[in-house]
Amino acid sequence: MTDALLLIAAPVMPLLAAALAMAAPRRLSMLGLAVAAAPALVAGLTAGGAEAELPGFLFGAQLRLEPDLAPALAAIALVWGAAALHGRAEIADGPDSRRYKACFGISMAGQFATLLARDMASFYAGFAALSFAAYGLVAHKGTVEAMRAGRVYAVFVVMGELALFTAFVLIAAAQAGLAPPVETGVSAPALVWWLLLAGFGVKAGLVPLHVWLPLAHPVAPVPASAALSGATLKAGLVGLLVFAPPALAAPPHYGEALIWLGFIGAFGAALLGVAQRDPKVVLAYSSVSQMGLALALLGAAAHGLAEPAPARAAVLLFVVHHALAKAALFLGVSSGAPRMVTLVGLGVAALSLTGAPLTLGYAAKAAAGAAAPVLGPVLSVAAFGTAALMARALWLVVRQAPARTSRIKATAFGALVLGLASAPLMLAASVVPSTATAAAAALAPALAALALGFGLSLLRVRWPAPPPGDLVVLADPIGAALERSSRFTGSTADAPRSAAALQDEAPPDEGALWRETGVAMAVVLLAVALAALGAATR
Amino acid sequence: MTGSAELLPVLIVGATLLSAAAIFPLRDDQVRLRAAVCLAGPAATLALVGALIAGVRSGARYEARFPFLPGDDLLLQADALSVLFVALSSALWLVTTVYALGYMRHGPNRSRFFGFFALCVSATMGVALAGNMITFLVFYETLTLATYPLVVHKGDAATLRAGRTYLIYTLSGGAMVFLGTMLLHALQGAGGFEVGGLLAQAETRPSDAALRLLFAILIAGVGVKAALAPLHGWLPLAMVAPAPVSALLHAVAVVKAGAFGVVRVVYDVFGVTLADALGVLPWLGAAAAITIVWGSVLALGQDDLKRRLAYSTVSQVSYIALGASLAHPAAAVGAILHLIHQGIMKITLFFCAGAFAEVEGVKTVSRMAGLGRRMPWTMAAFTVAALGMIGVPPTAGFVTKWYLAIGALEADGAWVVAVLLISSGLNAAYFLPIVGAAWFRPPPDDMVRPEPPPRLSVALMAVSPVVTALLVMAAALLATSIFSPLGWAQALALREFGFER
Amino acid sequence: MAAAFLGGFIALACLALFAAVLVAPAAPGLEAAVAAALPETGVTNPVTGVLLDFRGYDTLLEVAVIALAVIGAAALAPRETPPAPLAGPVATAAAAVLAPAIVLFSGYLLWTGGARPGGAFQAGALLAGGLVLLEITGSRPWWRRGLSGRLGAAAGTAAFLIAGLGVMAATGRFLDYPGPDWGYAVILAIEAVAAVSVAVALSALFAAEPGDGRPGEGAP
Amino acid sequence: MTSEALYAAVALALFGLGWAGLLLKAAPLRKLIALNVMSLGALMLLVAFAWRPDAPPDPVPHALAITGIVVAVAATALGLVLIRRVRADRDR
Amino acid sequence: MVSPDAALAALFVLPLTGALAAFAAPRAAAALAIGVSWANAALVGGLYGMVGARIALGGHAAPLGVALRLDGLAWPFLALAGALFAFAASATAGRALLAKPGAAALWLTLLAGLNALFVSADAFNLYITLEVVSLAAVALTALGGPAAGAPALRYLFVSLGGSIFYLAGVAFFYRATGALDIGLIGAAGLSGPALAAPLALTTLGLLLKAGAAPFHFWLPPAHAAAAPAASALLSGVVVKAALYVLIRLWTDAAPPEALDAAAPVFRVLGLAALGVGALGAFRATRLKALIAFSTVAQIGYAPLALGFAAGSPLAVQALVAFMAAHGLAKGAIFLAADGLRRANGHDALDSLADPGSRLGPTKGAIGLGVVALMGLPPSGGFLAKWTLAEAATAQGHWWMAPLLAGAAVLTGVYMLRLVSALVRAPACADGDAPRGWSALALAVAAVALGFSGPMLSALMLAEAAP
Repeated sequence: MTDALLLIAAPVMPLLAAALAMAAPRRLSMLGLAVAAAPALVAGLTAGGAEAELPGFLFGAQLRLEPDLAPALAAIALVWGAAALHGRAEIADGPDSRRYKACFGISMAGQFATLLARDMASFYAGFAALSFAAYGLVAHKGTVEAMRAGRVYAVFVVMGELALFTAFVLIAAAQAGLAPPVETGVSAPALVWWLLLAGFGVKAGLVPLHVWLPLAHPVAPVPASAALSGATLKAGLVGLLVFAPPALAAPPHYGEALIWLGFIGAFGAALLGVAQRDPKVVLAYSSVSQMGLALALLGAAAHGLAEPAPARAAVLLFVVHHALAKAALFLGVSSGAPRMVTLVGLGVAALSLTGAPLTLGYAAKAAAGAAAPVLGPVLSVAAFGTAALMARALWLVVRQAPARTSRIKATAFGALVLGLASAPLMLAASVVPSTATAAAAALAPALAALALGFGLSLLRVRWPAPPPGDLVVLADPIGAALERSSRFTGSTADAPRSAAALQDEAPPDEGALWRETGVAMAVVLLAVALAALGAATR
Repeated sequence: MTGSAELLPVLIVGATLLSAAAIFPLRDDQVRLRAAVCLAGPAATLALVGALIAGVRSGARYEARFPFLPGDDLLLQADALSVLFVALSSALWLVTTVYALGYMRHGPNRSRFFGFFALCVSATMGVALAGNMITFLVFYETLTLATYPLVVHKGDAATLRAGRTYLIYTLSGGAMVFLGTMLLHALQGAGGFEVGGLLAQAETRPSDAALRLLFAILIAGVGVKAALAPLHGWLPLAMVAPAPVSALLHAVAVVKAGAFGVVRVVYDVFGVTLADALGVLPWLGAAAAITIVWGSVLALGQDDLKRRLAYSTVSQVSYIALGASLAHPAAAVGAILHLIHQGIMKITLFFCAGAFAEVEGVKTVSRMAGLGRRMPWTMAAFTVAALGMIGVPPTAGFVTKWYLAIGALEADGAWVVAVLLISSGLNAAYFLPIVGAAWFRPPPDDMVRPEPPPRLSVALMAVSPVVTALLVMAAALLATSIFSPLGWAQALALREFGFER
Repeated sequence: MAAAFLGGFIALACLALFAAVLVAPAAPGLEAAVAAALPETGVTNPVTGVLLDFRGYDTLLEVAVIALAVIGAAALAPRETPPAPLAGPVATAAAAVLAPAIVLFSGYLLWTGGARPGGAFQAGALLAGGLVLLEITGSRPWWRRGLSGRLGAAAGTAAFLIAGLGVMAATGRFLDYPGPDWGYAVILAIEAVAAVSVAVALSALFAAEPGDGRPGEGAP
Repeated sequence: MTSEALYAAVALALFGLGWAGLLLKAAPLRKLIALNVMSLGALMLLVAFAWRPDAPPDPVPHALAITGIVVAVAATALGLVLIRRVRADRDR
Repeated sequence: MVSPDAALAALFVLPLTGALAAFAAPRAAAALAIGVSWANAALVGGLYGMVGARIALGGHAAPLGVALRLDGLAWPFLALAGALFAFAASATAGRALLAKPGAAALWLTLLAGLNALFVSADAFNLYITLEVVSLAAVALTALGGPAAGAPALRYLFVSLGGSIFYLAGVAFFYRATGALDIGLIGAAGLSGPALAAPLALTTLGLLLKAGAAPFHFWLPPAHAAAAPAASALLSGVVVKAALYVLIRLWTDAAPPEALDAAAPVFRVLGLAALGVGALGAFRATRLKALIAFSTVAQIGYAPLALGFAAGSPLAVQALVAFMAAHGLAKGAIFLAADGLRRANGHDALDSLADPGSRLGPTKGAIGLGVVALMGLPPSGGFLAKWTLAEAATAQGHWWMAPLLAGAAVLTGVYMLRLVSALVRAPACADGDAPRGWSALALAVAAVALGFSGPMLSALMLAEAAP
């Protein structure tokens, strides 16, 4: 029974914390948000497989924690908790802080709801809450870039929401029930798959839909971007797993498309990211690249190049790893800990991302390779890209002015790094490379990146930095034009009626009136007489 | 005449009439007394409505018949659909009165305002409880008259011109309904609203052409008030009225009466099976779809907040007509639900618009930046309602759009889903920038603020939108509980409209 | 041009009416019925019988119309200085001789109404002529000024009403005289009062002074 | 041509003349006189219809005529007062 | 309890005696007028039980004597007159008029004439009562002030002309049927020229006196120039007297085929009136001119309804409802307009403003009056419009229902010029303008008339019986 309560508490606690944030003073409310992540964390660790029923909510909500999703929930909860903790120091106390905390709490609740919900309505509710509330995190600073990023983010979110709404309606109409396909096993019509891909692709940073990500993450305050990059991206992946599971027959070309988009994402993002000047932009592009890999894995499974079950397990492992590592990296940007400790932490996270042995990253990469052997070479090449990004990011963070030390931020950063380190033990994933060559292969990218980075910085080569958000730059002129065209004022106020001149009725010519009446008399007399005469003949 | 239990519908209409009569003679400066009377009216009505709901749930049939015209009687009858609308009206009347007491602090003719306010609601109750087309026509026209003085409350040249247009539209609408009723009476003789449609179950029926003509006339008549596409011109102009009136007009009374009329005509006069057979429903659906898109597109271009909300209403109300035009239980549920949900959402938006104008002097969208900081609670309510209009899940709007979409798909009207999407997208396009600017942008520096109203009226004007916003959330969160409109609408769809699930 | 058209049309209409008179059959009138019912009335002149008995109600309204005219004239007449009276020997001599003759002859007319043409209105008209003669020759019209003038004008109608109600007390029907001898008496009484009243009324209408005849007071 | 037809012809002629005078004459006094002529025409019509070929005439139309005359007199009197009133108002 | 003879006789004896007394004693005239008006209203109320009574005055049966008849068609008109006279007399405007010398006597004579007219069943007697009504009405109009002389004179000429035409018509009727009682004339079953001549003459005369469409030029100036209480009576019931006689003639005296044949003429006249009245109302710049032109329009409903009376008795019932609703509503609006004019100090229509909160009843009266005029449910006008539409549709005339609906909207639009004055800001300061309680009472009665459908049809059946 307590598990069911725990499950319900997971999404509800953050909401309460958000409400508390509206009222309580700054100090207390941020801690409240951090504590709010606890039930989800505990549930993730202990309550795998638990179920809960909320008949009243929306169309009757059913919550269930899939056993293999539990570690993902735990990791994401840890990320949200750490971000909240970090936020207590990072977010300046101002009129907007209350708004930030409310958005933070609602997003956290939305995220947990998407992980737990087993009926489309509440899943969609959680997903929408997560998407719309996250706007508050992106546009928090209120600077021009923040508002622009926010606007782009909002447009994509709305598109995503509409796509998901249509998909869910189609599914519900097709199977006359609210349970997701993963349970009913009924494969939805082809259109649904593409809509789901679009809807979740926006959230997961699938290539053409990723443009908002490099714009949004950097402008958000550090804890917010940690949460955004670490946790919210995963909602897209989990969504695809639940609603477009590899086990079901995908429509033709769906798998291939996913693979190719994944690859483009993985390599393109790496190329674009390396030249950036802001460490958070680099990390953002790293996220796009990593998500590209995961999506490619899903595509492979859908395309039949990989077994559904191991692919699913590999993706979930990837989710856990990327959440912890990426969040740690983002918090590291202003970790508040002494320089050396930050560097060590960042190093661990970076190595893990590149898949170095003894790290969770290695385990994830190995699982992916095992699930889809054909992806092996791609993964290793991608690892080089990631390594380059990591080197660039670390380099930028080191050259950055040292941030004020703050114990709370340090503890938050430390918690994440510890979590990352201890995860393989918890998950009993094999992190020790079986053969020497595998170990060498795992280490090679890191070493090569270090050498390349060191060499480039010596030669003072300035790579031209493309504007962050690349494709969206093209979209701006269209957006502005649309804005102007809708400015036509549709008001339909008619011209005021000219006030009737107030002249007295001109006294009508008396004689004329009498003559008119005379004519009228003639006509009426004749008409009535003829009618009466006519009546006789009827 | 009628048994004692059957008098409940008459009592409801009577209670509202009585409160109107009590308010009119009050002088403008008797503020406290008028406030008491103003609140007593809706409270009493709510109690009566509660009793009515309990009665109808336990299956009692209320019917009060009065001889009126040779061959036709005034029939007040409480079936499930009317109780739903009566509940909405009386609840929102109470909230709007609280708001109006805060809003109408000074200025002449306040007793007249509240008097006609109550009269307007009693006409709406009448429309809801009408048992046949004659009674519907009587209260439909009374509604027009009761709302005219509210629309022209300010009395200057602009409002009088707007009032003139408003009357020309609604009177012509009333004339069409009169024609329709006359035609129905000529073709079918006296007959009330029947479960499953009066005409569907009549043994002898006139030719299809006559029925199509009748349908067109009746729909045109109620379409004026329901602001269907070509007939919606009056609605944005009626924005000259004070905020509580626009709230009442758009959320509770006039527009809903039109939409309620559409539902009555389609389901109770014709019966959805007959209407489908006649092939008139696609036309209604097309008109509704055009209105939805056209209303939203126009709303995009409006800088004046209330005018933008007005066009949004034009678009949103046609959802009901759209739902009614899809001969399918889920769509029917969606239509009836939207009758309620659009009411609570739109009333919240208008409350907020009125509060912004009164407290902060902000009337246009371009000056709404930074409002979130200065009026957080009102802006929060506005945001919830705006999200509801877009159809974001945890709000009432989502529930309606969900059912409408499912109904459309199962009635193989896929294009309807497309319309819903376009409309949601457009809603987002004209609501989200407002919410974004209000929360995330600093207020414009050249703010000229009117002298702040007394604390009590600011509080009253803040409480009402928050309450209705909570209703918006509750309608979704507690959707499946017995008291929610959804449960009620589902039972209605099955029992009242003769759908076999 | 319109005048010519109108004239032509009116001529045409009158011709058409004349044609109707020629073509349409005439139904027998009520002369037989009147002759049959005349003995009940107590008068021998059928016209008086019709006027005062069978259609007495019409005559009541008729006298009321005259009273109405006097009321209207009193209310509406503009304030003007009355014309100077005719002076000179011929006028005074004529008045002196004619006045008594007029009064005598109108009395005869009234009396003979029952049997030969005559009656209240003819007598009243003649008497009115006499009164006008007196007034224009300078004597003070006391009979049409002040209360007496108003009472005089109203007397005719009042007499009819009183008679009608009185008779109704007896026969239960308005203006239904009980039997010939009572009928004759009542008719004669009514006729007498009516004659005087008509005389006063017509003379008031001739002078048409505002208010109730007192100079210096009346309609604005 | 029975005497009824003769009387009727004269009556209708008078009626027509009065009617034309009413419509065409502008001055109020002339209109009033025209009205009188017209009413005399109508009354004479009544008298004409009272004619009986070989019996004393029908007394009822005669009585009606007398009543008609009295009513016409009253109306004319009121008309004259009104004309004087209008002239007085115009002069003031 | 009271014999029909006494009751019906009292209808004209009471007001006539009051008139004479008022003329004789000018100081007590006003109070007498108000008292008698209310007594008459009570008397008419009592008479409801006696509908169907028929008495022979002077004790002689129909052809010889004059008969009075109270039937379903007559009672509503009596009630309308009674109500209007009672409320108009007690209104402030009424008391102001009755204070003028001679006004009270004219007021009561007019009432006596109307009562006598509505119950008379004799064609010639109708001529005399029409005369009494017209002369009294002309005199009352002339009392409306210095500018009222000319319109009153024109009203007199038209009215006298009408009466003489009617008299000529009666002469022809007598020649053709040998009887003056309307029932007997009907029983004679005239046809051909014997029917055409009298019908044409009488109809023309009555249309002139009623101010129906082509002959309406005298009505707006007269009703506008008269004092408010007088114009309430003129528009409310005096105009209806001639229409009432028209109905009597065409339903009782003329054979049904004649009415059927003449139906198109009446429909055209009705539509013409609606059009002309609306045109005048749109062009009017004075307050009372607008209301008077609306009377011209509303009178059109009588010939319009008569145009369908041949087909179904329902049309006559609709006609009566139209006349009653219009009478009450127009009386209310004229009385209330006086308050509106006094509060604003002028009567230029498009710049009249809200007369202030003290004049709530006046605003209510104008509002409800316009509702009844437009025929919006649940008013009497609606009952009439519905019944007429039903009767016309039953006879296959589909175009009537849309036409009536259109006419209602048209009325609404031109009356809106008056209604919008009630809400136009800034409001006038509270002066001594009359509050308009009696106007409100009349307006409420006009609206309540909507529920009188069953009562009216019961009356009509009683009318058909004897």
